[in-house]
Amino acid sequence: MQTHALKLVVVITEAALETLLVKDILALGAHGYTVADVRGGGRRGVREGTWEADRNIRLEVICHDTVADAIAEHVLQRYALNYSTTVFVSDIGVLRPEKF
Amino acid sequence: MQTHALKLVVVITEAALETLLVKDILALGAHGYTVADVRGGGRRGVREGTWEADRNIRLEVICHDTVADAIAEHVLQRYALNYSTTVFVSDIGVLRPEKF
Amino acid sequence: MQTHALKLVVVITEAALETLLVKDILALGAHGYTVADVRGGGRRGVREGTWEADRNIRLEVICHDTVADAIAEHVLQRYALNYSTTVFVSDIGVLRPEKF
Amino acid sequence: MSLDPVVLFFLLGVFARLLKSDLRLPEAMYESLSIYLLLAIGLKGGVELSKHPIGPLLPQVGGVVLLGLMLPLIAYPVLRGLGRLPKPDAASIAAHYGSVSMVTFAVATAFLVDRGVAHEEYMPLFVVLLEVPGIMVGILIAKLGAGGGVRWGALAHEVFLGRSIVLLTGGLAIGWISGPEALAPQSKLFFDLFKAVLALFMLEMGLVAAGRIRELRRTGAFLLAFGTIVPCVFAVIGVVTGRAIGLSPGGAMLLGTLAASASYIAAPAAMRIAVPEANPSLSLAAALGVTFPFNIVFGIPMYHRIATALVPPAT
Amino acid sequence: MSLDPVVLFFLLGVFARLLKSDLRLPEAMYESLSIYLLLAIGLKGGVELSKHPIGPLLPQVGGVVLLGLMLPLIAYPVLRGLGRLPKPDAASIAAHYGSVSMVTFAVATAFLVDRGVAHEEYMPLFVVLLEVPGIMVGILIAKLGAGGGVRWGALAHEVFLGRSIVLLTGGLAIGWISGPEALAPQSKLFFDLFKAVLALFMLEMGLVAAGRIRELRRTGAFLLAFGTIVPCVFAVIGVVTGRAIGLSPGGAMLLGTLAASASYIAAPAAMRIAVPEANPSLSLAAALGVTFPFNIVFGIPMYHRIATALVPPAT
Amino acid sequence: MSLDPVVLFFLLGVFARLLKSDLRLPEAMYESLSIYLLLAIGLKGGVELSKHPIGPLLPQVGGVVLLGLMLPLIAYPVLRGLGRLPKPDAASIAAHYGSVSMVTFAVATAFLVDRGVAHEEYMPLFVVLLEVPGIMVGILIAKLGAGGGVRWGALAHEVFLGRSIVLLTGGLAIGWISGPEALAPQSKLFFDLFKAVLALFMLEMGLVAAGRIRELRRTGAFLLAFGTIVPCVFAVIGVVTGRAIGLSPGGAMLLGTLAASASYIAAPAAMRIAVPEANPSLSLAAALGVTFPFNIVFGIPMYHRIATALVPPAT
Ligand SMILES: Nc1ncnc2c1ncn2[C@@H]1O[C@H](COP(=O)(O)O)[C@@H](O)[C@H]1O
Ligand SMILES: Nc1ncnc2c1ncn2[C@@H]1O[C@H](COP(=O)(O)O)[C@@H](O)[C@H]1O
Ligand SMILES: Nc1ncnc2c1ncn2[C@@H]1O[C@H](COP(=O)(O)O)[C@@H](O)[C@H]1O
Ligand code: NA
Ligand code: NA
Ligand code: NA
Repeated sequence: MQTHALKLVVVITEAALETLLVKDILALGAHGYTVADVRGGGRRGVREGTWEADRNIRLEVICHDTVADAIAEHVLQRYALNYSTTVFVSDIGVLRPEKF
Repeated sequence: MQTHALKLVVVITEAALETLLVKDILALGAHGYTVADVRGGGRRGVREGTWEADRNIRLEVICHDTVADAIAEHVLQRYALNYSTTVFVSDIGVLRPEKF
Repeated sequence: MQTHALKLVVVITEAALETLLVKDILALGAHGYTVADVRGGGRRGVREGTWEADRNIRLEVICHDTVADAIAEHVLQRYALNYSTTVFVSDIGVLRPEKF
Repeated sequence: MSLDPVVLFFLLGVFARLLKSDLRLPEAMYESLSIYLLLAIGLKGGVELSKHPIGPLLPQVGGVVLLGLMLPLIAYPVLRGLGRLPKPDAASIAAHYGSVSMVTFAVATAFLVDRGVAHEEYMPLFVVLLEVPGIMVGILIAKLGAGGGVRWGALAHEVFLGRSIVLLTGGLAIGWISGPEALAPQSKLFFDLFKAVLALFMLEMGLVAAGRIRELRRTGAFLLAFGTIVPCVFAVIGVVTGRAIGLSPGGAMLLGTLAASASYIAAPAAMRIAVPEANPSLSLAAALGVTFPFNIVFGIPMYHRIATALVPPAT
Repeated sequence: MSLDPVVLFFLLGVFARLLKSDLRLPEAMYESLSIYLLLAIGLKGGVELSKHPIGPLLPQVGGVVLLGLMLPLIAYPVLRGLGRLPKPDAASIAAHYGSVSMVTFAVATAFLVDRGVAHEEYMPLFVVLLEVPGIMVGILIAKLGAGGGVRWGALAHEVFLGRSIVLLTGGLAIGWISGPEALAPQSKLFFDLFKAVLALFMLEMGLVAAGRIRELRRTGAFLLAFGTIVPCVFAVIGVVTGRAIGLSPGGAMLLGTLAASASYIAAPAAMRIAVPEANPSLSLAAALGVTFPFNIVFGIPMYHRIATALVPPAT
Repeated sequence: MSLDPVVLFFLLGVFARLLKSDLRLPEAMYESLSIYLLLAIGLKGGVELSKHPIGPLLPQVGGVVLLGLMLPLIAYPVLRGLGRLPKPDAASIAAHYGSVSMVTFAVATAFLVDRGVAHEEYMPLFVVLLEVPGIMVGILIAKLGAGGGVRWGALAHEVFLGRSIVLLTGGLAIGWISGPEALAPQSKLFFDLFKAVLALFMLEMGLVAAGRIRELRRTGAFLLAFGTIVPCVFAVIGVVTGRAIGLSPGGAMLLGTLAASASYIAAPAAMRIAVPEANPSLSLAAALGVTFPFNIVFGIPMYHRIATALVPPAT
């Protein structure tokens, strides 16, 4: 099967940022996104997700290389200093590249 | 550590399809699946997950190349025309290949 | 954009193990983790997530190769015999390698 | 026009959404409230049913089922002819309007109770009877239009064992088997708190309905007209049917409201699977964005006046 | 046999599940209802406890704890000998049947209240006392059988600080400290609505229990026999213990029901961690798929008759 | 000191958390309870408001808004000077203490009701009035301190259309428009069950607050002192303001409690977006880990005594 190589950018961060992040990534050229509610822990401590100030989201974006770069850099620059933030990128394949 | 190369197929689609999809992917040769409730947005608009008609699921299947191809093609052919659907595939490694 | 190659270890298992697993993976050298509530099915039957004894979690850890190996092996050795457990590893890229 | 608090909760939801407040009800709360409402309506109807002999109700049952079968057959040609909608969309919307909205029914019942208007208390039976036929006919139209076969087995399962039908009929059956005394300890939750829980649910409905308004801009004026005129026509048909099967003015008003209401729980779920080509945004925009608020705010008082005018008081 | 509405809710859940309805209660609703029930049972017992001097209860406390320690020791050899189950499974099932089901207790109490049968109102204290020992003994058997060491510290933490024990004991303590007057404003939620919330929870229990029935086909007839006969035997032991420690017939019936019931919240959670080799499907199929429905539908009336026969009325 | 059951529920949560119990309330339950509480407080206040002419209240409104603007301006220099905190942290904490805690208000009201102390029933209006200004001033201080511009539009949107404000004002408006009679069918849920729902919520608050205690060890003694002394000072300022605007001793006590309380819902959400440089652990540790429990357990009775001493009884 012929798949087309794209990037998957995953951002794990505070739930409070959801609206802002979605706006940002669409402005940076992504055409879609998926969000899940998660909990976790990292350098900035444990976020257990038992109440609003303590919940993380996991935002996942399928996009082209350049958009992926733009999103990853933007998120780190704009939010990573002050918010619990984790970003990673991986290689994926899709069947309908025109969609992303 | 010696890992065995397999595929991870991820399908993001409308919650209404969960039962059908699970049946389909098992019939196509997968031996397991994992489902998470998510929300998101794409070409068919925003799905916020605040009520039943508006929720997405994220279905994840570890399987062999051929099964991955079959699942991805089946999902796109059968559902993508009429349902919000995103499918992508990535390379993963597992330790116990006989399980999948 | 220059990304640094790391591993993503994903463990899908019974919700009852969450506290134990988190302790284990931090002891094995990971510096963070993310957990989502999921449901699924596999060799040990269907876990629908409708009540506590029936829920799965999806634990995701970004870490270096050696830590990834250690986690995957430890989880399989310690838990896979008696608990519904799926582990897979994939290659990802991050921008701030010092964080993980 | 003094608005019932239940309607005010709805409007609060609408405003919050239109003003882009971050107010959201957790999905589990939405589901829990709707499970409660469905069970409570069923239980209430079942308890009342247990006080009547069933035999004399059978002709009414027949009349109501006929009404349910008829409504989508009226709606479909309008949607095709005047609305110029594709066949699957017309069939899907016809199914939504052939089925009923349980919350609209609850608000209408509360309306009557507040004004002390008598009505047949076993009306929830008719909610169940009306919920299914409209959907079945809608699917039938879609499948016949598409020339494809219908997997009736799977379909009947989907429709009859859908969440809302199971809870409504389950509640009816439990209420009917148990009767008023055995259910007395349940009444504090299921009956006394009903209206307040309905109010909470209306807040969520406001949030959801307002989220559908944007779709309307795209789909234009037809759905707006359809979603306000058809309910009025259906209400008259429902009231007349009520009169024909011997209901009191209050009962006929409720049957009119049921006919005028459009489903947004059972029908969307069933149509999404049975008629995937239909665009769910259209039917939800009409049912939830137009007809639901229209019925809640303007329709219910109007249908009450229609029923009072058309149906002679019980003697 | 006329069934209580609470049982009918359970059966509704069973039918919905067996007929493959898509009815599901959101997990948050399941958890919220069970938190409510645990707290409410605790509070009720605590309030009653506050009306009694504690001293005279101490012998009863001792008797009940002994009962809890004994039950799994009876069950284990049966599971090993007749059931030919592996050691960990036998130990795990013994622990489930040594512990108790809070919902079965609630249904039995409602049964007595409906029939106006007097019983010691501080019985929730015994629920707490019976919940833990059975689990501890089950774990002990498993660990001794496996020859491995037991990390008692971690284990005690797991068992005593598990959700259900904390809520039950917390409720007991708050009820006991506060007494009836201070808790009066709480009573409308925690006491008046109790039975109806229990009914809702039973709907969920029906869904869950029916999901366990398929397992039974695999595990065969032994668990079916075990899950129906052992509760009857344990009920008699419980009733006799109740008589021995001076309970009224109603109280002895409740103690019998507790003994006859099998845990499906605290025990599964604890055993999953402490005895991972045990297959949780077996114990849940027996406790939830067989014994729970058996007790709810047949057991409770039977245990009532047993207690009436064996225990002299309080004078 | 005999503790109200509501406080005991809080302590149960604290103990469960400190002892590392696995007790957690599902997030949907937490959210549902807080939606209920906000609406109920608003409705209650709105119903009372509907009984008064609005005109005479306007001077009180002015006084309360002034109080809200003033409090963070007092807190900020203390946090900077004595606490040596960075500007953003000082501004953020000042905003938290300038705003109010709705649950503390609810507990204080229950305290008065239990003791039969009269108070202005429209006090929830003041909760709304006090919630926003403190946050706005806090943000203003932070932005001016940072030399950056303030996007007031976005900010006002964020603050005024935040969940808690919308629910409180929405409830107020619905209660005010509907009046007591129209709301009577709602009262069984929103008023009669209020205190028990508050108790359940306090259990969750205990779990959450105890989770913040660890932070305190890190941040040292200053926040502990700040979080206990400042509320006392603010309570006196609030009581005196209450006297100045003509409140009864009960009303002045509630205004004092509001002043003494620190926000942990509206303020954290707003500050996280508006002043990202501020460390949210600090403000939450102080507001939730120190001041909330302090107020609940010690503050409320003390503020009652202060108000009784400083404010002449209404004649
Ligand atoms: N190594 C990691 N692997 C997986 N998730 C992580 C990792 N580190 C951090 N996270 C997630 O990212 C969030 C923010 O991380 P941090 O800013 O490091 O506290 C955490 O709450 C976790 O959910
Ligand atoms: N570029 C994307 N990245 C991540 N998720 C996406 C993307 N596009 C779509 N999705 C997800 O897939 C669902 C269906 O997409 P669509 O059919 O494009 O509306 C959306 O609701 C999103 O949850
Ligand atoms: N092939 C698979 N693809 C994705 N998830 C799987 C797969 N197999 C198992 N899982 C997940 O892992 C859990 C445990 O698997 P198992 O031990 O095989 O029952 C299941 O409940 C699923 O959530
Ligand atoms: Na209709
Ligand atoms: Na037992
Ligand atoms: Na304050």
